[in-house]
Amino acid sequence: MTVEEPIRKGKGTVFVRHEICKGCSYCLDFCPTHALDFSQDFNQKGYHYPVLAREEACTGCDMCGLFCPDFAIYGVRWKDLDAQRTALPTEP
Amino acid sequence: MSADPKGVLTGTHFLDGDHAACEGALAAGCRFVAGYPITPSTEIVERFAARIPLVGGVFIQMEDELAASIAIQGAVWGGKKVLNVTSGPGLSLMMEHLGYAAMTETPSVWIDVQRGGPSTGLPTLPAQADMMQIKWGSHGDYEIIALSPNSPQECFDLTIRAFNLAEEYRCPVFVMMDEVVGHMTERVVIPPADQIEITERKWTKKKPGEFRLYGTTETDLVPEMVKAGDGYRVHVTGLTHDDRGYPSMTVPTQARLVPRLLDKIRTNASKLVDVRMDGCEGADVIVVSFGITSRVASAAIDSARAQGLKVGHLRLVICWPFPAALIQQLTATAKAFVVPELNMGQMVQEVRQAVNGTAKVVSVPHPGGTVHDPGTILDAIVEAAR
Amino acid sequence: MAKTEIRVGGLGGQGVILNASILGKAASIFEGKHATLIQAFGPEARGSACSAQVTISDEAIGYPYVKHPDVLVLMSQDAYRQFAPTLKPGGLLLYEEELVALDNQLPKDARALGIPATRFAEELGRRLVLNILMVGFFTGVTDVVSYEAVEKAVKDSVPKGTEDLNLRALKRGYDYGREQVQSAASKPAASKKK
Amino acid sequence: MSESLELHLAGEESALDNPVLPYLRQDRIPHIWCPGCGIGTSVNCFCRALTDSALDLDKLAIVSGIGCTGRTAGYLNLDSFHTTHGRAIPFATGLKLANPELNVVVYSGDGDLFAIGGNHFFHAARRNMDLLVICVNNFTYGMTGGQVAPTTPVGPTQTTMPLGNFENPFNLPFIADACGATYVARWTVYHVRQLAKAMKEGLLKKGFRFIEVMAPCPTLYSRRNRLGDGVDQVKYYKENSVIKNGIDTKDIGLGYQGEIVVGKFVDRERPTWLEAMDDHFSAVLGDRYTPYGPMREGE
Repeated sequence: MTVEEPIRKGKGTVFVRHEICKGCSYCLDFCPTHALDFSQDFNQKGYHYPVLAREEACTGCDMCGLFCPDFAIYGVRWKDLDAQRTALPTEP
Repeated sequence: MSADPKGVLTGTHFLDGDHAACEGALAAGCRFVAGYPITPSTEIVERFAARIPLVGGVFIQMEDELAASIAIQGAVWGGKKVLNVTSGPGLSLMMEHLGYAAMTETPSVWIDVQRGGPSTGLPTLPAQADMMQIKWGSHGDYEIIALSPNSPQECFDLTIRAFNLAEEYRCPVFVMMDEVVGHMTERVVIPPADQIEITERKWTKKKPGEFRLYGTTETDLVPEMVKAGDGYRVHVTGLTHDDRGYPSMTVPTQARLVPRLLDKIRTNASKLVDVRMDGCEGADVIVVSFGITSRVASAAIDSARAQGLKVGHLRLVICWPFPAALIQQLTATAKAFVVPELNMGQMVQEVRQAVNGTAKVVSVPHPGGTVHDPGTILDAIVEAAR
Repeated sequence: MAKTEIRVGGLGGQGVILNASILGKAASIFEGKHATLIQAFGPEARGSACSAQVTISDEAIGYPYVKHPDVLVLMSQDAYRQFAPTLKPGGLLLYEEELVALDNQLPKDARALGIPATRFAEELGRRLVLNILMVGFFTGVTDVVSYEAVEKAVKDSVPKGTEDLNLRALKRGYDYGREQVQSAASKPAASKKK
Repeated sequence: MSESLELHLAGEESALDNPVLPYLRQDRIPHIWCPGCGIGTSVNCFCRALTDSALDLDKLAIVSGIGCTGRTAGYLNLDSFHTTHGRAIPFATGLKLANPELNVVVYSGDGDLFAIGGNHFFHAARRNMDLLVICVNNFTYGMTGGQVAPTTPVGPTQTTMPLGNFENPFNLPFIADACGATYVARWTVYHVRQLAKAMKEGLLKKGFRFIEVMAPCPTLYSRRNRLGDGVDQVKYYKENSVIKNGIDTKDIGLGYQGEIVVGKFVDRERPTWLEAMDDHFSAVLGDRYTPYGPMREGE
C-alpha cells in the first residue's frame, strides 16, 4: 500500500485510531491551535472521530494525545517523526 | 524441602495452643502476618509480633479485620507465606476476602479460634460454631480445606500442615481451633528443622510470555504461581477471569472457572481425608467428633465401654472436605452415629447426609461457653445403642 | 494410673496462671509426665476472679477439665467462695492464710493448710513472688512433682534477672510446706489418711 | 517510506503508534469507560509519568479497588491487582511490605478510597506506608449508577440524593495532609501537563503520597445535573481553577461549581513504615535483630 506523504504544511501532524475513538471532543476543544475537526464519517461504534482539518495549524504538540481518554490520538512534530523514521529498519 | 531453621524453635516447650500455632506458622515459613487482635486468638499475633524481628519478616497490626485479611493476600502476591488470625466477629468481617482468596487462588492459612456467638457472644469462652461459616460464609461457590486440632501439639503440627496444603491446593486453608484448645497448655515438641517437611510454592518455570496466570491442565487443576516484580506483569482480579487472569464476565468463562475451583479440592477429597479411628470396626455406635469435643467425648466413650457398649470414636482431623464416603462405609456395621459438637448442630448435618438414612444419627448440641458434660454424651451413646 | 487434678484460684495480677503453668511445666517438661493446663477466663475484666486448672498424670490426658480437684491452691476469698465446695472429698486445700478465711463450705474430711505467703513475699522484698511461694508450698506439702523439677520450671518461667528472688521464694514456700506436713503428722488429729 | 509509517498515515496501528500504548494491555483496549469520562485522561497522564520517571516497570505494581477507576489496574501492563471494594490500600500494604523492592501505586476512585475504604487511607497515611495513592474524584459512584459519594458537593442530585445532596463532602488533600502524607497535590484532568508531572514526582518520592485528580463523570454526574458533557466539565475546570501551590489544605474544600484550588500542597520527608521498623528494631534488639530484606520463601 502506498500513501502519499502529505505536504508538510505545519510543524507536525496527528495520528488517530478511528475505531477506539468515542467522540468525546477533548482533542478538538483543547487543541491550542484548533487544528482538528470531527470527521463526517462514523466509526464502527457510531462516533465521529477527529481529523486534522487545518494541517498548517498543527504544531505536533500532542496536547490532543495527552487529553485523549481513549488513547486514540496523538500528535508528533515532523522533526521528531523524521528522527524516528531514520531509526526504523529500511525496506529490503 | 525442609524448614528454614531460623523459624524453628526446636525443643520441648510448655505452650498453649495459640502460641503453638504461631510456632507452627514460623516453622512452616510464614514471614508475614497482618493481624488484628481479637479474643481468644490474640496470643497468636502477639507471639508473632515478638518473634518475627528475630526471625526476619514482617508483622503489622492493621486497622481492622477487613484490612488484615486482604493485606495478607497482597503479601502472598509479593512472595510471602502468610497467616490470617481471627475469632468470631473478625471472621464474619473477613468473609468477602475469603471469597477473594478462593477466587484468586491465593494460598493462605486462616486460623479461627472459635468463641461463642452469634455477634460478640462469649469473647473468652469456647464454641465450635463457625464450621459452616468457613464453608459457606462467602458468597458464591468455593471450596476450602479445614483442619481441627485438639491439643497444643496438634496446633503446631496442623498449622504446618495447613501451610503445606495451602501451597499444594492454592486455596484458603483453615485451622479451626476453639477457645479451649487455644488457651490450653501442654507439652509441645518441636522437632529440628530438617525433620519438618515444607511444601514450596508452586513457582512456575515458564518465562513471561509463555506463562498463563491460571493455566491448568486436565490432570493438574492447580495453576502455577508467580509474584509481583518478576517481570510477568500479571493481572489478578476477583472478577470472573480467563486463564490469563483477565476479567471475562461470560457464561463460558464462569462455567470453566468455578467448577475447577471446586474440583481441585473435591477430586482430591479421598486423598485429603484424615480421621483418627478408635474401635470403629464392629462398633454399634460411632461417635463423630472434632477439636476439643473429641477429648470430652473420649471420656464419655470410656464410660460407655465400661458399661459393655461397643462404641467407636471417629475424630475428624480434616473437617473439610468432609469424609462422607468413609462414614457411609461405616454404616455397614454401625447402627448409630452420635455427633457432639459445641454448636447447635452443624457437622451433624454432614453426617446425616453421608449416612443417608441407613443408620440413626443423634446430634448432641451445645450452645458453647464451656464444653459438654461427658455425662451428656454418655447418655446420648446409651440411648443410641438401644 | 496416678492422676492429680489441681485448681489454682485468686485474683487477676496475683500470678495465678503462672503458678499453674510452673506446676504443669515441671511435670510435663522436667519430669516427663503429662500435664494439661486450662485457664478459665472469667468475664474479660482483669483484676477479677481468675483461675487455672492443671491435670498431671502418668498417662495421656483426654478430658482436660477439672471439676472436683484433688488439690485447691487459693489466694483470694472470692476464689475460696467459688471453689471450696468443689474440692474432692478428702482433698487438700492450700491457701494464703491472711487472704482466705475458712468456713463450713469446705467438704468434710478435707485437709487445709495455710501459709502467710504475702507476708513472706514482702519479707523477701517483692509482693509479686506470692505465687512462687504458693508453688513452693504446694511442692513441699504434696509429692505430685519433685522440688528439682519445679526449680527448673521456675527458672524457665520467670523474667530474666529475677531468678534468684524467685528461687528464694520457692525455697521459702517449700520449707514452710515441709514444716507444716511434719507438724501435722505429729498431731494425730489432723492426719486423716493414716 | 516504511510500511509501518504508511499504515500510520492511513490511521492504522503500527510500531509508531501512540507512545502510551506500551503501558497498556492492548488486548483489553478499548476500555469500558464512557465517552468523555476523565479517568482515561488521568491514565494517559500516568503513562506519560511512567515514561518520564524512567522506572523499571517490572518493579512497579498497581492496585485498584472496585468501581470505574478500579478498572485501571486491568488496563495497565504492569503487575496489576484488582482487589475488593475499598481494600486497595491494605492489599497494597501487604504487597509492598512483602516485597519492598516494588514501587506500589494505588489507583482508585473517591467512593472506593474514602467511603468504604476511608479507614485504610487514614492509617496508611499515618504509618507513612510507602505507597503512591492516586484518587480519581468524579464526585459520584459511577459503576453502580450515580449514587451520592463522600465527595459529592452539597447541591447536585444523585440517585440516592434525589432532591439534591445535603451532606458535607470531604476535602481530600486536607485529610491526606492531616494524616501525615509526604506529598499532597490536586489537579484536574484539564491540567494534563501538571498532572503528569505530579504523578512523576509522586512515583519518585518515598512515603505516603497522595494525588487527587478531579475528573468528569459525564454520564451520571454532569448530565444528570445539567452540567453538560465531559468536555464541558473540563472547560469548567479550565475556567475556574486557581493554582495555589503550598496553600494550607484546610482552605481548599470543593463546593458545587465554585472555585477549584489546584496545585502541590505538601512535599515533606518522614521515615516510611519499613524504615521506622528497621531503625527501631536495630536500636532495640541490636545483634538479635534479623534485618528484614526482600526475599522469597525457600531462598
